[in-house]
Amino acid sequence: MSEIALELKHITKSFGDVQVLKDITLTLKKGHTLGLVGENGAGKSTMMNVLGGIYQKNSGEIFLDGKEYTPASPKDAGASGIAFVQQELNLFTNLSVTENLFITDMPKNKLGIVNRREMRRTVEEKLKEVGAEEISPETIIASLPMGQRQLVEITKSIMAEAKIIIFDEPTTSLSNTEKEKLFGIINKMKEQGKSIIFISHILEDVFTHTDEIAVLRDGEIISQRKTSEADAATIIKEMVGRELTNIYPTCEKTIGEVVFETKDICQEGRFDKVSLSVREGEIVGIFGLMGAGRTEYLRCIFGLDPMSSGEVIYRGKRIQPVEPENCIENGMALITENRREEGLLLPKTLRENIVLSSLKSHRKGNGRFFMNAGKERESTAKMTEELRIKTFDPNEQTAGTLSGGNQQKVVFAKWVLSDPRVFLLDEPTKGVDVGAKYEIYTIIQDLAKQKSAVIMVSSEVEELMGVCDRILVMNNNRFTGELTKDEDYSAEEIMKYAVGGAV
Amino acid sequence: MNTLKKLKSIDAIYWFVAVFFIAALIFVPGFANLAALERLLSQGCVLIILACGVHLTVLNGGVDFTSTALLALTTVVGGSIMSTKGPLGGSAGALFLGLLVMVLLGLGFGIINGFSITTFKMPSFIVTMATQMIVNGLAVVYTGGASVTGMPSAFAKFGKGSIFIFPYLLIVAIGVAVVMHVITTKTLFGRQLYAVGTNHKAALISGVSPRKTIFKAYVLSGICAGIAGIVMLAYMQSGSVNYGATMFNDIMGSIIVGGTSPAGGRGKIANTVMGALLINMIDSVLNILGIPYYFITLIKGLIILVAASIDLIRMERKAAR
Amino acid sequence: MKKEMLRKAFGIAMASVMAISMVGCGGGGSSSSAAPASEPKSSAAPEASSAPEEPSSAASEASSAVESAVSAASEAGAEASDITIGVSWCAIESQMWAEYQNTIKAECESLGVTYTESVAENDVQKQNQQIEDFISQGVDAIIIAPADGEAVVSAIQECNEANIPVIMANRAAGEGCEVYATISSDNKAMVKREIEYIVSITPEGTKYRCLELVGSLTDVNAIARQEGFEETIAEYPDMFELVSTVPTEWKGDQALAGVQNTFSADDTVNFIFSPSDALLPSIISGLQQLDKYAKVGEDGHITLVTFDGAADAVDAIREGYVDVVSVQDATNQAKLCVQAAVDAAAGKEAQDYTDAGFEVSSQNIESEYADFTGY
Amino acid sequence: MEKVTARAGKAAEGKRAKELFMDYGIYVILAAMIVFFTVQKPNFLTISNILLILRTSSVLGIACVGMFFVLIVAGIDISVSMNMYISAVVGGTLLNNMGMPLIVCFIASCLCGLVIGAINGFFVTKVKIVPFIVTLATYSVARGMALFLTNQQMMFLDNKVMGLASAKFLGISAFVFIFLAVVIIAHIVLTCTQFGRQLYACGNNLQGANKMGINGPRTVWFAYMICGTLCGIAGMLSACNLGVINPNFSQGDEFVVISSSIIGGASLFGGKGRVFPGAIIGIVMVQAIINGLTMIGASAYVYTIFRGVIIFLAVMVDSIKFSGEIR
Repeated sequence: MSEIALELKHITKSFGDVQVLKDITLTLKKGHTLGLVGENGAGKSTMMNVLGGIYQKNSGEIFLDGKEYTPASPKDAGASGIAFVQQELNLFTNLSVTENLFITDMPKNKLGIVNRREMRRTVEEKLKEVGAEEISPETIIASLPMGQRQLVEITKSIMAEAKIIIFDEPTTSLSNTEKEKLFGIINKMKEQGKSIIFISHILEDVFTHTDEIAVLRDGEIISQRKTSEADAATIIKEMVGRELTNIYPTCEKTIGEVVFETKDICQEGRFDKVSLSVREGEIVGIFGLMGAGRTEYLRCIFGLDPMSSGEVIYRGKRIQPVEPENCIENGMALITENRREEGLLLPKTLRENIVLSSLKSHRKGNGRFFMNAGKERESTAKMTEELRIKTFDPNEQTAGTLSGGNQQKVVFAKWVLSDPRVFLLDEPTKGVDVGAKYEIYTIIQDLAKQKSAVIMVSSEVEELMGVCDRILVMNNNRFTGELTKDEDYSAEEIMKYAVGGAV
Repeated sequence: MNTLKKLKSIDAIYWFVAVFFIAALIFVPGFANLAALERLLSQGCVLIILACGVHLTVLNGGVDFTSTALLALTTVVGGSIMSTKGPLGGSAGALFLGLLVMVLLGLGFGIINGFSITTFKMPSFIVTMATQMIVNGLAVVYTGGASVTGMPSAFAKFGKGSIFIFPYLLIVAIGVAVVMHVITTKTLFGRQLYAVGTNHKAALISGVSPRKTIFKAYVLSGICAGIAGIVMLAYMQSGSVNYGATMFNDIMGSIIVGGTSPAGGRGKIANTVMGALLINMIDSVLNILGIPYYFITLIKGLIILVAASIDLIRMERKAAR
Repeated sequence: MKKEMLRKAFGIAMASVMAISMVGCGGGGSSSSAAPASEPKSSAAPEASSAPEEPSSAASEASSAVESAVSAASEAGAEASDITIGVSWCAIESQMWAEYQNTIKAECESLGVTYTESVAENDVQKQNQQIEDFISQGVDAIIIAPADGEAVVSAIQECNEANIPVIMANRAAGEGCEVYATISSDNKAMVKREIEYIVSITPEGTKYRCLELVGSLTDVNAIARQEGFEETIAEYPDMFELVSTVPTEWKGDQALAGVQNTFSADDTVNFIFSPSDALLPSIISGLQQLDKYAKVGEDGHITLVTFDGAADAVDAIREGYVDVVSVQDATNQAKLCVQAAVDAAAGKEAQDYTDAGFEVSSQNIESEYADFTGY
Repeated sequence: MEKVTARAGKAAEGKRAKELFMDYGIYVILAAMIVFFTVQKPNFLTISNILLILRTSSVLGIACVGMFFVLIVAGIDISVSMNMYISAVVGGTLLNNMGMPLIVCFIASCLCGLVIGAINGFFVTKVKIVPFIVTLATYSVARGMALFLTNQQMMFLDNKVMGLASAKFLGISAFVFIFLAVVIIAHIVLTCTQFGRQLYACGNNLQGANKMGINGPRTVWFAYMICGTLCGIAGMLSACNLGVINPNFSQGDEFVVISSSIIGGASLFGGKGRVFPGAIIGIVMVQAIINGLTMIGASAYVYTIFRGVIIFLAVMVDSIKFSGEIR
């Protein structure tokens, strides 16, 4: 059983002058699950891309089933039996499930005409295997919810008859039930003798579902050991290179009166009279499974998605119209879960990013038109220092060159600078490494300390319990439960509400 | 060391212009005299102004085909108002009314473009293509195809006069360019424009309204077309529906050669002005050398390709660092 | 890494290609003045110039003027060899202009004059720039075939300032500038006379239902021909009825579609007016597809009236398919232009010349214009 | 609770009606146009006239099909018109100067178009310049080359091309059959082959496609080459149709082709559009406007305005349909 499926020996890879992979040596046994953990920027994605044939390694050797393996293209990797389930789904939203699954090798006749019937049959079979028989093979991906899309992605790896399947952060966009389903499938695959590499930020998952754990830091494999012999504290220590004593910061603050309310929010086909209120200095968490409507609720009250009726009120004053520009003018801020696409101007400098939402207050004197460049630089310097953003020069460095955690800090800096009183945070620590997470929690606590009202959406129950003063649970586009910090925080309770309270 | 670094950081377009200019001075007979330079400068004015306007729309990832058609429409409408043969007999009032109407026409169609693009979320490519047809059609209907002549003498003086070798028209063009430069680099709108051009969604979520910003860009482009119409009318002393017929490629050429990213979010007005001067100089020099026009067309096409390739390579190197 | 290298190398290659092409063109440009362009149809030129002598008095005068000019030029041969003439073309899009161009080139060569040209693709502004560039270039005389006579005035004014004589070819300039000589034909008047000629040869009681094709609506010359046609047929309401007016932008495919669409709407159309011979091949193709391309006198013949006098039009007349063409004597005009330019450079008196043109029809081609082949 | 569902049901119904209108909005405009022209001139809606419209549409229709390929991969090709010009010139030269049979000339035209398309594809996929700029540049280059080859003169084609231009089968022009054949083949390629589906995939998410093992750059490159080849055919067909190649041959047709494709349902943002019936409807609509205006004897001055307005309206309806998306 301890036969080796995949072996990496002293792999190096550099881009220009930057050496991303210094020395990767790793073994994966047949029928085993290997958990791969590491901070963002440790080199996980690069390593996977080398395995997947997207990048070519500079030196070192890879052995697949004892044979040397040098993939020149993703197609090579697929042919050799390596499949990927990516963090960002690689599905084509304009094509059907079947077409997505067969996109690189459709069965066809001599004229090149595709045999749709055969494809359909295979897909139905495979979907059943994954337990996703509710998905019709002819559905266009765009009309599927996220969780089902992930299932399609997994089906794809089954289709390839892969021997090695690499899951790269597969659970980030999944609800807990979907997660459980996923792990069920992973176990099933393992039983079939497939080997699995499981990359995740969520240590809990890694501990419960893997046979071995490898830690990657700064392009090197720090350790590889049996899961049964590992403990969380050591792993975290190896990941960050230092020990974390307290994951969640605490601070003294006073919670005041209700300052922010959303009343009877309705959205066609989704929300029907959903209300919420937050006090001054309070951090309210919203928990919900995938598709419960948490993200949608934030986007709705911020005016990003249409709102058919309802009121958004800050300090007794109704915000109208509910449009991003107006909401911001009235002291609201939204940090979306997708910072690269919705949070940052990647090719622009940190300065341009940081002053973006407070451009109007950086105008010259009382003028309407002209910008005060000096003031912009001043504010930027102040924010980079306050939030400890690592940069060589905020006026020169572009946001795209920062690591995930630092990028998220830039997004925070942008909003902290515009001094809003109501923060809407959607998965503020998504894709952020452990060290940076801590700093982001500190920033959130600081905001509350300075009498802001904070609403924070997260998929990690633990995180919410650690940070929030109150947790609201959402299910099927409604709030189904409410818990406060001092009384009754328990993960089980929260989960009960999240699945509809009918347990 | 420091000066070398500084020299290196100067955008490529300045080198192109300088090298080409010096080479032309040395090698092209008839180029190196003041009268010729003055002519060269006055030829470039319209292109500079139009390119500045379209530059704004390119900055947010769009394009404005309407501007060349607007150029023609404003010259015939404005020309017919201020003409000595017109109903107002070329009086001073007529002159000012004409100028006003030209700018307002540009503004009007800028508003139509901006409104359709932002309200109906129509692709700018198609919207401005359609309005270009409409504007062109209107110009033809207005004049019946004939050209408009008889500009008042004051306007003629404005069109032909110069200070040393700098024509008044160039001063107008530089004025427009400076205003646009200030707008893009020093104002709130400028920041918003670059932000929207770089990342539409992030700008929206950060409280910068892409709708308002894009709308303003097209309105400004329209106004630029109106001003370009005035300069054209002054330069040619007649209005014609034919103006700008083959100009669009030169406009895009100026912008691209100036290093502006056609995907939006990056590009400087000053470089676009340099690009316009370069394109204009290429035209002139090759004409003077007696090179057939189809080779000029061909060369200009190649230059766009080369400039865009060089720009991409530079950007990539910068990103790799 | 490898990719980047490749791309870099490519950039360099492109730049060098550009440079080479520029150098190559430079050489080509200056040599083109010496060597005559290898033009297949240039052999037709001398015949064409001699042909119109007999019938048209204006033409005979003109050609005698040419003869005297040629003799004068040969006297001033030594002088002429130092002269450079710049020719600014509106566009070379019909055979008429091609003939014009070839004749001027040939004439310049025979007189030992240096020829240089620019083509404005019918863009008025571009033409002005190109004329200005001629001034910079320091040519001795400029021949302008304007896209728009009015709009070219400001450029001519600059020529005046620079003391470079300007000769207008084919079309007159607007007011407000000094032109050394104008060798023109009046488009509107020619069309008028052409239609009147048709009236004169048409038996009483014939009814023409007309399709009028219009050149580009942004081209003043197309407009002049359109006006000439429409005004004249309005004088003969009993004979002509305008069924449809189709804009073509001087493009063949639009002319063809226009012909087919019109016949689809109204099968009784029996008269097509084409503003230029350039559109004729497309019109003929359209008629052939409709099975309506019949000879004069045959059943179902569509009366075809056209303008310019290109070889294919004249051939079609000879074969009996086309009825009338109004001929501008491009060959003669071109020769006169060159002569005027040489005279101007030598400081001689100028003479304006209006080419009245003449009509060649299926009725007179065998008798009066038996030798005429067009260009 | 019941009330809520009832209301939701009604709302959904209203939404469906609106969606229905938006989905078929383009057909509504087309129908309105047909009714308008037919009322003005009953001849408009006759079989022979419809066939005529199809025939006039066929040349640019073929280029339209090519444009669909490029639009599907989220590209654009401005150079189509000059590609047609230079391909026609190459084909015509072989025909006139070497007396090659027509079929050889067509192959030469295709090859010429293919080369231009390949150049476009190279710069778009390998040098990664925005397609709009690349093709704008090749537009100039191709035009310059073509004018050089023709010495800026008209090029008369040998008379044998007239045979093709007036060839008919079952009373329908051969051009229509060629056009329909191209549409059908393109439709099959796009919907029933792996390559076709990969084109849509690349238009939807090029980076994703690369990761999945689709050779994205090559696929996109192929799209440009197909577009170029079809433009080559279109150019030569047009030349045969006209019997002559003027220096202004097909100038400005890039706008007609692009706008027809957009009207026909392709999107400038890629991944969308069906050649059948989209390409046919798009180009037929544009040609029907010209046909209709000619038939009702409209003033020559209104042509461009009318065309501009219709394109504007058609795209507006299409855009409102997708106005939920931020783009």
